[in-house]
Amino acid sequence: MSQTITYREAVREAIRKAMHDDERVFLMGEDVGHYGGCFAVSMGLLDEFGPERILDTPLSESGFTGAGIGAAMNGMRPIVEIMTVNFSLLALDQIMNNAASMLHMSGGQFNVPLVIRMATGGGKQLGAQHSHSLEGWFAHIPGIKILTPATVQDAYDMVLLALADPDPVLVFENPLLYNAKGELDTATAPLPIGRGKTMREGRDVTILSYGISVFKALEAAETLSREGIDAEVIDLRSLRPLDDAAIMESVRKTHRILIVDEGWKSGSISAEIMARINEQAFFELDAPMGRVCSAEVPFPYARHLEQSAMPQPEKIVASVHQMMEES
Amino acid sequence: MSQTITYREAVREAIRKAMHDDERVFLMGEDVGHYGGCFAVSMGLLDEFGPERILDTPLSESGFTGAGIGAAMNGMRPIVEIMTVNFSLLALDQIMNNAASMLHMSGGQFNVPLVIRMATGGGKQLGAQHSHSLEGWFAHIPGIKILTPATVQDAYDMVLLALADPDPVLVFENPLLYNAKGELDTATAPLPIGRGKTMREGRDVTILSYGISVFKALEAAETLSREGIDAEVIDLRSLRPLDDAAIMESVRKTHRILIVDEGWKSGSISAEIMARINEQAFFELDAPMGRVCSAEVPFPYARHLEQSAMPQPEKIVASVHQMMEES
Amino acid sequence: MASDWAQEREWYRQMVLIRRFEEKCVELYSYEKIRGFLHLYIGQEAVAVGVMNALAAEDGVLASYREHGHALARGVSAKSIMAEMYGKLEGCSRGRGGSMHLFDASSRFYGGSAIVAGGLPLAVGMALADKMMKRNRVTVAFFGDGAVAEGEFHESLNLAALWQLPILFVCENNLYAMGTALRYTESETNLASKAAAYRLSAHQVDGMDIIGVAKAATEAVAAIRAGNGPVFLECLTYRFRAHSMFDAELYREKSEVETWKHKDPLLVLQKRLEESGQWEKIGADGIEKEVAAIIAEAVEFAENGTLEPLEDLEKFVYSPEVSA
Amino acid sequence: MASDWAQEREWYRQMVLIRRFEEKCVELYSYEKIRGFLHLYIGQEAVAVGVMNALAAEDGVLASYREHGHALARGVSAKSIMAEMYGKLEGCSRGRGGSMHLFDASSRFYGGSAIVAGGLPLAVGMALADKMMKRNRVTVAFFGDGAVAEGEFHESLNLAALWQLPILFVCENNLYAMGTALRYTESETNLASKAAAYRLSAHQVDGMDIIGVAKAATEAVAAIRAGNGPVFLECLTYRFRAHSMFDAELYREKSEVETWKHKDPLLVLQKRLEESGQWEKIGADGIEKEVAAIIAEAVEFAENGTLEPLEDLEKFVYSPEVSA
Ligand SMILES: Cc1ncc(C[n+]2csc(CCOP(=O)(O)OP(=O)(O)O)c2C)c(N)n1
Ligand SMILES: Cc1ncc(C[n+]2csc(CCOP(=O)(O)OP(=O)(O)O)c2C)c(N)n1
Ligand SMILES: [Mg+2]
Ligand SMILES: [Mg+2]
Repeated sequence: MSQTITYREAVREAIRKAMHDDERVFLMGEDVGHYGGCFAVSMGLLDEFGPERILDTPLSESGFTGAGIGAAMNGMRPIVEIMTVNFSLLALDQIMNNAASMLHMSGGQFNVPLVIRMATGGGKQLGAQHSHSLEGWFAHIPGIKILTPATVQDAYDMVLLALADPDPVLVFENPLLYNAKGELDTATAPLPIGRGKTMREGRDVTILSYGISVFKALEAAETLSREGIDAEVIDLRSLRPLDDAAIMESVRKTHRILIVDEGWKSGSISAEIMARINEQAFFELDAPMGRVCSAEVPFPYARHLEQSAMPQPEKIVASVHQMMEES
Repeated sequence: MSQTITYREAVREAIRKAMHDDERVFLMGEDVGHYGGCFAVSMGLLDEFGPERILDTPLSESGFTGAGIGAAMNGMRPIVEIMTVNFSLLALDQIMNNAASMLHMSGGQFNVPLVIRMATGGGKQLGAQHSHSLEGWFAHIPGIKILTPATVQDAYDMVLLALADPDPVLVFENPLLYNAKGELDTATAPLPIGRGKTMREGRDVTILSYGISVFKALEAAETLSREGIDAEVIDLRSLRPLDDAAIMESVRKTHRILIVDEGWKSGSISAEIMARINEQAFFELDAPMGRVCSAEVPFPYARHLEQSAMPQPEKIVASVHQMMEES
Repeated sequence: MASDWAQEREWYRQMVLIRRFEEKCVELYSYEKIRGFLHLYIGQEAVAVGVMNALAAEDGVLASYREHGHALARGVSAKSIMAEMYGKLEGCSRGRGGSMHLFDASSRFYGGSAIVAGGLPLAVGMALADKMMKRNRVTVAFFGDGAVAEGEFHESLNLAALWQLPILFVCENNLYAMGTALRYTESETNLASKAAAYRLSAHQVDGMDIIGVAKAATEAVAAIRAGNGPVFLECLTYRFRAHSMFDAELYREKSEVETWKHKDPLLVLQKRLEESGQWEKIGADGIEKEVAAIIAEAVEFAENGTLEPLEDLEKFVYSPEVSA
Repeated sequence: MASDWAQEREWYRQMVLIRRFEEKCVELYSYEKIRGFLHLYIGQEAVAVGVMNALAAEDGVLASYREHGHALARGVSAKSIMAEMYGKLEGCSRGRGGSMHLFDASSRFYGGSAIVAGGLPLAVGMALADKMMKRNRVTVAFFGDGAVAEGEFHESLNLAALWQLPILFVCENNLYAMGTALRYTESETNLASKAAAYRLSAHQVDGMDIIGVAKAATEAVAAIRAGNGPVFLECLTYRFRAHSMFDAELYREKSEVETWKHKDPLLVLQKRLEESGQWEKIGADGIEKEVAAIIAEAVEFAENGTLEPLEDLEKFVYSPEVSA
């Protein structure tokens, strides 16, 4: 069964399917119900499932995220929606000290089958308190998994993969993708958590990326191909665990690596990927690895400033050029 | 003027000096007053300065950290003490969304001359909610600075450097160091923020570290020197900004780099340092860089497990051995 | 009160300024001159204007992301606010903040905060600083009914009451937090009585009636300045427009909005003035003209503004180096 | 009540068990058999024992880092708790949790939480799950007076009251949060009346008198099970020992501690039983012996326990792979 739908619809359909299939699944968060969902993802679900399973919460990120953990420990399969990643800072105590630690700290007794979805990323001119990309930063935390759907297929699959996982999974959706259309195949088994996906084969350089940056990488690859540079583009899909095998395989193939991520540069997931390649495939490298991240600034409102703070296809192309010169 | 005192006393003396010199300075946090300070750092200060300047706060990390930001914006020079880094997660909204963003977001109008001190690190068998090392993770955030005093001298200097800085500075103290004794020289100007310090010169390999790990690195260097391997040990001192110049200089000298930090490995500050060396001095490397970090687990209580989860001199030595073989 | 019509003319003028300014913003948003989120204050004008009226120049003000009205009432110029929303360097935050992050040091306007309740701890700290330094200043924090559920609200109220800080909490209860009605977010929907549990002085006032708001705020500020500790003022109000520009308003009935429009703060003040025979003196037409000129000037200023150079993107991540 | 001396014997026995168990812990701490933080419950035993008495096996319990008493009263074996504090694999958390993180799935004991107030949102979620699944279960959360200032307390109480969840909040008000007296942390020091502001049923009870605690808890649990929503029980109590093993107790007078020792829950129950002529029947000596044997057995069990192999350090960071 294949159909063309939007990324938003894909997330919604996955939630619907899960709620139909499993009475333990419910959705909880700010404005998921009566408002219709901050980005309209959950539009219509309140009517379909009722207020017992589509819970509008008060503004209390720590409280309802923690409630999600407790409900998960007590037999439910909650989906907690945090509107925007900057607000998730209010829930970090619950995420790190409880969700991520519970199973290990209890000696294996209490797992936390919780899904936390949130919006991430800049580009909407929302300023310094609504625009950051912290998914790579969250990937530092052992005990949780981090998924970053880029495609319509993954927007759907990842909700279900996350729900099927016995441990806490954070899914980061980029609102700029919600209107993107794509093919959804619900018949084939999804690519598991922890597996990257090659979006474009290439021989000269590998561009590793995830989320919305994948499309910028693909755009850059097109430009590069017109210049005769054949770039491979890999969608990492999951930031914790990372698909080391796929990464190293591509390093051994192209010997040049550029990583693109929308997080701030210092301490980015790009740095971690560089560290791993250094550790696992150092002698395969023909040139220093490169990264295109966001400028290390609280994101500004003005469009020209914000756009210049973010990774762009032109910067990716320029970084590849530089790398080709260096090797 | 030079004297031998403990790290704890050094922090206390710096606070005392600042409070005597500047009426805008005050200390605020849980149990800093009547209890005498969680780790006895502020013992006696309540008697000396009174409850108006040594403020015992309720348990409300977000509230009093935010209050520190507001007080700083309104002319004060607050020192906010957060007992332990795991609790700082409760204050992360204030730290990232307000303290770190305020100056940029307000177009340069409101700076935040705030100092936040907290205890970090494992090794005290306090389990998964009291033992982590998140300073490297905090270093991801633009707008704040991250200091990690290892020595008695820095324990003193860094409180004063942080207070003299116009922007928010987080100082991470390792409680296992509080009883350590060392020389304090209050006459010489301190090494500025952002400058690392070479603790041991060496030619064969560079060990980069900070905080308590510096001493583990020095211990490892002694062992290595008995084997004829001459290790250079650098105390990074500041994780944001990092002293890129000192790091690259040492890379150009030894061509082999090991980084030791007590944070979890994935997304560690070690990864960032590797990324920068890759970017700035790739062709100087004779071997893949190595890192010794903490195991990616919520820290366990049992001593043998906890110790095995943390960097140890033996692991540093073993990593250097491996590196020497690889090159 | 009734004798002082100059005062009331000024209130009316400020409320009209806010109303027309925001109406203009909607227009400019549709032309894509303004981007990002745009939260309109229309319907709630009496709160900001009434409260600001009670303040002195040295007092400090913090507000939320719905703060055009507060900024204007506090005296931040329409020009610099409009330029801000255009993303221009001449904006009150250099174009970096936009609608949600208006800042202005000269009028001690401390933002413009887009984390709900996130500004409250800051307000506590500002008041703490004033108390420590024995300055006779008041800090005012504006926030919505939605903020009351947040932990930061709780911690802030406790600290303020515990330390008896000179702070005025103004809760603008417009019945909804985005699309979630108060009854779905608070077990106790009387927010003033909830606040009173912190042992601070807490009052409820009709937020559509500027005379009542101004009176309550004046009394509150006087009590605070006299050293009696913090005050909580719940203003019962309503936003006439959608939460932001992306809101289908599925969560409330049109009839509810219409009912509240009968309590439009402009109408309420007009009626009050008509009753006391002063409406004519106010010169509403003149005000409209005056305001139209201010707005036109603001738009022109914003249009002619410049963009911050890209090289300055990283400026003010940290304070500029000061030569020692 | 007075007729049921078997019940009271059991309460006395449990309180003695907790008391002696912890006294043993202090000894073992000085021998460095136990490490990390060790927070003693001595003085507060009537609360845990009295409340647990009201629960059924299927109810859920969450506590703080001062939870030996709660674990024992809930029926977690002294052996597995002692082994836990020894850091042994046979401990109730495999030796990974230590004193602050006791967990036991079989008695539905959900920890052992060392972030003050951090367990409260979890308790809300557990109760929410029960309500959703229409299970007739109660969740009990124990916490101290210090937790009340935290934002997570506020958010949790509001959610519980708003959603009318089957949850019993037991606040053990021992007057201090570490070394900070309640009057320095709360603008309203009557915590039950503070909680009542969330529109839930809130009561204060003498936490040194197990008969009163048990009665209040039984009534509360009955009300909760009947579907009347959450209850908040403030138990006025006192810890006789230091906050943890690192505490010079500078913040309170010795005389205050002595005064409270007159209200020792063991003494209070003894007196009550003496008054009703039942004290002799209880057989206090026999209880001491019984308890001594349990503790000796626990220590032996812990001593003989094994250490988790180092290879297992990363086990349970994630759930074991389940073959599909
Ligand atoms: C911590 C946080 N959570 C969620 C949001 C998203 N959000 C923005 S406004 C809003 C509703 C706030 O309602 P209220 O406090 O009543 O203010 P109003 O918008 O009615 O003026 C929400 C949920 C946010 N900005 N910050
Ligand atoms: C969020 C957080 N902040 C600080 C601490 C350090 N701390 C541990 S216990 C404690 C006092 C708690 O007091 P209370 O809630 O009254 O419980 P009691 O110890 O009296 O049983 C503090 C400050 C902590 N564990 N968690
Ligand atoms: Mg509202
Ligand atoms: Mg207490």
